[in-house]
Amino acid sequence: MFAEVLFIAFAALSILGAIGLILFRHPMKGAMSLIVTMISLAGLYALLSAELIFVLQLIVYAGAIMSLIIFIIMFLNIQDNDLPIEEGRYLYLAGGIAVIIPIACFMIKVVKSIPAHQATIVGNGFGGVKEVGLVLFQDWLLPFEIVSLLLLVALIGAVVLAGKRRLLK
Amino acid sequence: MIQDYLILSVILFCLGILGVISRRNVFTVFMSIELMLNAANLAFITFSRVHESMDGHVMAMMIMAVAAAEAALALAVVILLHKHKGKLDTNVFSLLKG
Amino acid sequence: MEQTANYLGLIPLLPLTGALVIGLLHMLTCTKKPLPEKLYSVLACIGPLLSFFMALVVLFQLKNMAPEDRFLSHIPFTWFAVGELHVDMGFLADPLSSLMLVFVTFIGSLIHIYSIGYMAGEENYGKYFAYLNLFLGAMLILVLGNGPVVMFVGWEGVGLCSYLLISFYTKDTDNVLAGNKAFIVNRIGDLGFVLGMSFLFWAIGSTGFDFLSLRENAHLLTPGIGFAICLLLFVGACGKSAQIPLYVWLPDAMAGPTPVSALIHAATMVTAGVYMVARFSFIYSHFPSAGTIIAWVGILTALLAAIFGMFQKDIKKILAYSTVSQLGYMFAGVGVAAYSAGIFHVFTHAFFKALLFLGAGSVIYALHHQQNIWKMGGLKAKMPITYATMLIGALALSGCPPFSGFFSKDEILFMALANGHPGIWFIGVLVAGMTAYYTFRMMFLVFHGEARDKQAYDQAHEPPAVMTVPLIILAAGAALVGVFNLPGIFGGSMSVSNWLAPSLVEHHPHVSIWLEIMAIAASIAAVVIGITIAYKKFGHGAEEPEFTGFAKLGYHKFYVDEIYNAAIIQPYKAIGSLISRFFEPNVTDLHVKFSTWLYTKSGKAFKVFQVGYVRIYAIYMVIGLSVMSFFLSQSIN
Amino acid sequence: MFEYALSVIIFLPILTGLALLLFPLRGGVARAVGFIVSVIILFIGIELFLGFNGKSGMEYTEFHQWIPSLGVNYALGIDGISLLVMVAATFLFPMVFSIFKTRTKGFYGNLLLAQGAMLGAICSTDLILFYVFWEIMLLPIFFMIGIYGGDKRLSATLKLTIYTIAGSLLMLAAIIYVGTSYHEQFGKWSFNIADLQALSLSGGFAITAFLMFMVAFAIKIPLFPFHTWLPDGYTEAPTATTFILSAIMAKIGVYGVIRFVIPVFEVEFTRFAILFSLLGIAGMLYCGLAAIAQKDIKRLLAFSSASHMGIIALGVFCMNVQALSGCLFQIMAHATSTGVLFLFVGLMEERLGTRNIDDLGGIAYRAPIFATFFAIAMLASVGLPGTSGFIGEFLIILGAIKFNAFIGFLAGTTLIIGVCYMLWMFQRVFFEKGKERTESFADLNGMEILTFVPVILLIIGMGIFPQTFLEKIEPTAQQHVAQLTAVSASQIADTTVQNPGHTNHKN
Repeated sequence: MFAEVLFIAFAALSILGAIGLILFRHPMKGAMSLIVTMISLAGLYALLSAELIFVLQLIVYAGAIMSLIIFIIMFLNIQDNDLPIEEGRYLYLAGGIAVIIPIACFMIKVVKSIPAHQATIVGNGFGGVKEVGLVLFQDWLLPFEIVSLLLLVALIGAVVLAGKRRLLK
Repeated sequence: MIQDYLILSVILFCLGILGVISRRNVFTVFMSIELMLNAANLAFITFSRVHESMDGHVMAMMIMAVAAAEAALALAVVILLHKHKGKLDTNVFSLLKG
Repeated sequence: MEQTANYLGLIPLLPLTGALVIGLLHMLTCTKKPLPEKLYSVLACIGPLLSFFMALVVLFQLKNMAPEDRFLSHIPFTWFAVGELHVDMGFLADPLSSLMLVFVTFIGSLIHIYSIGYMAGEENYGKYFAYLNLFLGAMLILVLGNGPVVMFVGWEGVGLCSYLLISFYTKDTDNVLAGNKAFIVNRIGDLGFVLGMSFLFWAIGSTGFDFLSLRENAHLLTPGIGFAICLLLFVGACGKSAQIPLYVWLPDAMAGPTPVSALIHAATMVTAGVYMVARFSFIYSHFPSAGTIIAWVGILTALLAAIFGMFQKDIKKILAYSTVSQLGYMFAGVGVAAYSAGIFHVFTHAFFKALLFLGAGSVIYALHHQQNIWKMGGLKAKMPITYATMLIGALALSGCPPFSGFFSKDEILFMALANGHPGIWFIGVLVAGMTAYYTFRMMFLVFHGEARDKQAYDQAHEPPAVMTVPLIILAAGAALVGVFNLPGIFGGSMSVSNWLAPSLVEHHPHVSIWLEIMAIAASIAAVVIGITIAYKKFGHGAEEPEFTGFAKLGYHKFYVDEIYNAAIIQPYKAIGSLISRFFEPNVTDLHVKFSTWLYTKSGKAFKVFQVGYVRIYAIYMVIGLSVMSFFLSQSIN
Repeated sequence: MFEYALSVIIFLPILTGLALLLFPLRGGVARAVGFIVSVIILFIGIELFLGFNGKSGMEYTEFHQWIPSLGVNYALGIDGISLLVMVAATFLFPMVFSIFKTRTKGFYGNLLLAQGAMLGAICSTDLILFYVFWEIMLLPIFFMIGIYGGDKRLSATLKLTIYTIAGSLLMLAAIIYVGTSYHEQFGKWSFNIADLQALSLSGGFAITAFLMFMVAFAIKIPLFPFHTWLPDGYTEAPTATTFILSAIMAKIGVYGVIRFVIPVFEVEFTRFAILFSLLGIAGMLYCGLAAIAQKDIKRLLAFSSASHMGIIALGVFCMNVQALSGCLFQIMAHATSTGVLFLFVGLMEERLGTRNIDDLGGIAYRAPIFATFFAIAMLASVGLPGTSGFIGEFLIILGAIKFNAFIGFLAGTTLIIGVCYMLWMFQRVFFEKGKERTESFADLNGMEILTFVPVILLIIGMGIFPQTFLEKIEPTAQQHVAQLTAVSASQIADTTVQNPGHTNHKN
């Protein structure tokens, strides 16, 4: 019962945050409302007894990635006149919703067709650091290493791209 | 119960799509993509819970790593864009015009 | 039954080998120092002479056999065989082909010898003899071929050589054009031949496509198809033998060297059509109506050519039209089913026409390539041998008894009358008179009267012996060969007709002797009238008249060449350029143009969607996804 | 010893060609290599021809599985139908290498590739394998015209390539249809032509598939009105390419019809034969007439080639053994006559730098050997008896007469039309007065004479001893025609059964 209330609250918050992201004109406000979504998602992860992911969501997503984004937004010192003038924004929104409804309907239909499944009580330590770590380093070792390579590449790429000072000269 | 989580994931994902296609601000578009990734993560975690297997968690971690890499690159591109064009408009990229 | 004679194939092979050897020698040396003429002369004459002796051997071998068994055949190999079609490269000597064989090789050899003198000092001496040998080889294949297809090899081969020799002096465009004309017109005829041959094959050829088998099966032909075959084959004969409407090439063919005109365009090749009709007598005799058409075409050609001949001024053109005219007689003969008479006329005509051409060649040679009879005159004194021999030839051509032409022509006319074609007979007699007129017009203008061109006259002289000896031999032949086929009324026994009988299918009608006498009298009268008029007008010298009215029309050959040019050649070219200038780029290429247009247009239409904004592409993607989801969600539940 | 001969003649040139393209070699070396390879293939080809016994049926077969799940096999073989095409493709290539010297190694590499692919298309007995080679064949042609062609080469090569690819795609669709219907009827996959013969197709799809096949082949042949790529393509292509286009590639189109269309679509083929034979005739007349108006000698020959292809194609549609054998024979004869004429024109262009008929004249006086050879090839091309051209044309006309007298008559006019433009051209180029340009025309040198003499001998030899060739192709042709006549006989039976029914209705 308590879990359900929590779920409804987190769900409402995350949806509100997402809507805010779409509607706010200034990216700063959008980023802030996205952070709300992130945090409520972290709460949902906790409800799903994914402890490690809950922590990672807070640290990596809400913490690192979002602060990076906000940092860049502030770094660029975005003024109102820097922002694109989006005259037909609401028109696009309306059109977008119309286009998306079939997709949403379809996916929801798919979801509904999944047999109802009441959450059972999971064993002790499900989603803990140790358990996930074991799975990660036993079954998923190679993909994990590849991901690390990916991060390295991204790092170098970012340095190269952002570091080019005289690109157009 | 499970379905509710999934439906939430669907809604968030659709809102992400909406953000990508209706906004021209680079940051908003970028953050909408992050939102879609998050929606996917939620679905992973949910299924992981249902099947009581932690492979979903691993997947979610990987997605986070990918998201981080993406963020690094995308933000670098945004900086370049701002530097050269002084704009944050996706419509600046119009070289594909036939 | 037929016997084999394994040397038959050698008869055409000898001249062909000669052609190959001479041709190669000439080809390899002509741009450097040419080989001596003597070498070529010797090489060139070996083949024809040997062939002539072998032809005599064939003749005597046949003579020693029973008349109905007079067939010698030689089949070296199967030429091609597909399905029911089986064609042997085979040779057949029967009385008909042996007769042709003997006189073709005989006259061919003589003309080779004559050419040694006539062509002396010419450029491309070797080429000339190579072509001449090639021609003889092809002609012998034509004569000896044991089936229509082998015959066709020779048929086309002589056409090719005719083309090569007409356009022998290739530097002059007119000559080459004359050659082209000859080849193309001949090809029109060949189309008829091929089609006729094909129909014949499908009708009765599947059990054997050689003359002997066809002859056995000829009665199986149905009337419609048989009639068509007759006419189609006759179209072939028209092309080769210069009958209406395909006669136009022959006068132009005089562009070649004169011995060539004598050999190919008078004595041998042009008579191939007559030979072919006679060869197919087993078919034609079943279809007298087709024969009637042939006879009428023939006699009308004779008339038309005689009209043209009366007004020409080029000595070779006069002879050319007389050839066309005589060929008309021959077709009239074979058309009224008097095959042996027709063939006999071929035989005699070969002698006197070759003689006349060679004589004309001597005159032309003596006058340094002057061919206009209005520039000649009085040559009798300067060139007695030529005059005497040509006079014999002229008398024979006019049909003056007792020269050979009289007997052969008269036989044809008499047979026409006897077989119930008085119209043909009447025109024939008329043409006989005209022939006498224009022949003697030529003789008087060239040899009698005063010299019109003093300078040329002074330099004129009798040609060397190598040229006069053939003239004398031919003159003897022209005068005497008539005795081979003396009809009963003159105490003969029609020996040529009897000799030919096994090869031909013909019936000799029996008519009263008075009719025969009447016919002969009419012919002689016509000839005498013709010669008299010619003597009156030209016997004492005359000046070149201005042609007016009908004469002008005749001189210009009724403008037939011009009409053909306007009605066929120009439209043909026009269609050609219309196609290549207009149809090809604009009409036929239309579907290509249309598809490129469609591509461009549709490309432009789709360009609208290519706005270039990434977001819009994302929208397309989502729209696609949405439509897909819509349909997928229909299939769920 | 000749177990793998077919694979060798296919892949030896392909591999050598690729090697030539990859390794940095000088043009002269590449030419020597290409010459040696093509001579090796020539000898194998002669050996194959002599060893072929012609008792109807495939010989020298090779069979390996390729894609077992789809029943696609690497199946090769030669029978009477492909024999002469194979012979043409093996015999004529060495000439190209020995005559033209001024090309780079890429050109020689592409030539070898083209030869290998063409031989592959000729020898394969599996539809898919055939299709693969059929498409590969186009690539070297594309490069050869596109890189080494004349001034307007780009549009010409694009037109040619897109045109033929469009046709090929139609064919691919039809191949898939044939394959799936085989699967439906027999429950297994196969694209082997021997299996496909058993198919019985009917209905609208079958007609569509048949027409798709025919369009693909008609473009390659080219059959009127799909010939419009030909004049441009032939004219702009370098002479060696024109030579292989006209001498071999066009023939593969005809060959494809006989090999793949007739056995599979007997019913449709008999039904549409009259239409296609009329197209053949129309093409012959149309291109023959267009030829007379050409100023460019190569273009004239291109039209002449198209005109002859019309007659060759007619031989296929007449559905009797004479026409079919004639057509197969003429494939080889045409390659040696018109194809060789293209080579002569190439030589002329190399020496004089022009192909314009108006600029030429009097070559015969300067170069009698050249003129004689040209004349012999030309006479073969107009079908003079005693040369190779006559046998084929005669057999085709003979067959056409049986098929339909009117078509036979029209086919016969090729005798006249061909001679008109050829003689006109010959007169203008070789006779008349010499022009300044032609004053210094050099006759064939020893090497060139050596190259052409075998072909000239072949032209005459094929005219005098055609039976050597015909006896090898006739049994297979016989078999093919027997199949068709069986079909048309049953059709006639059908109609006679139907007719009483019709009269009943009226009553």
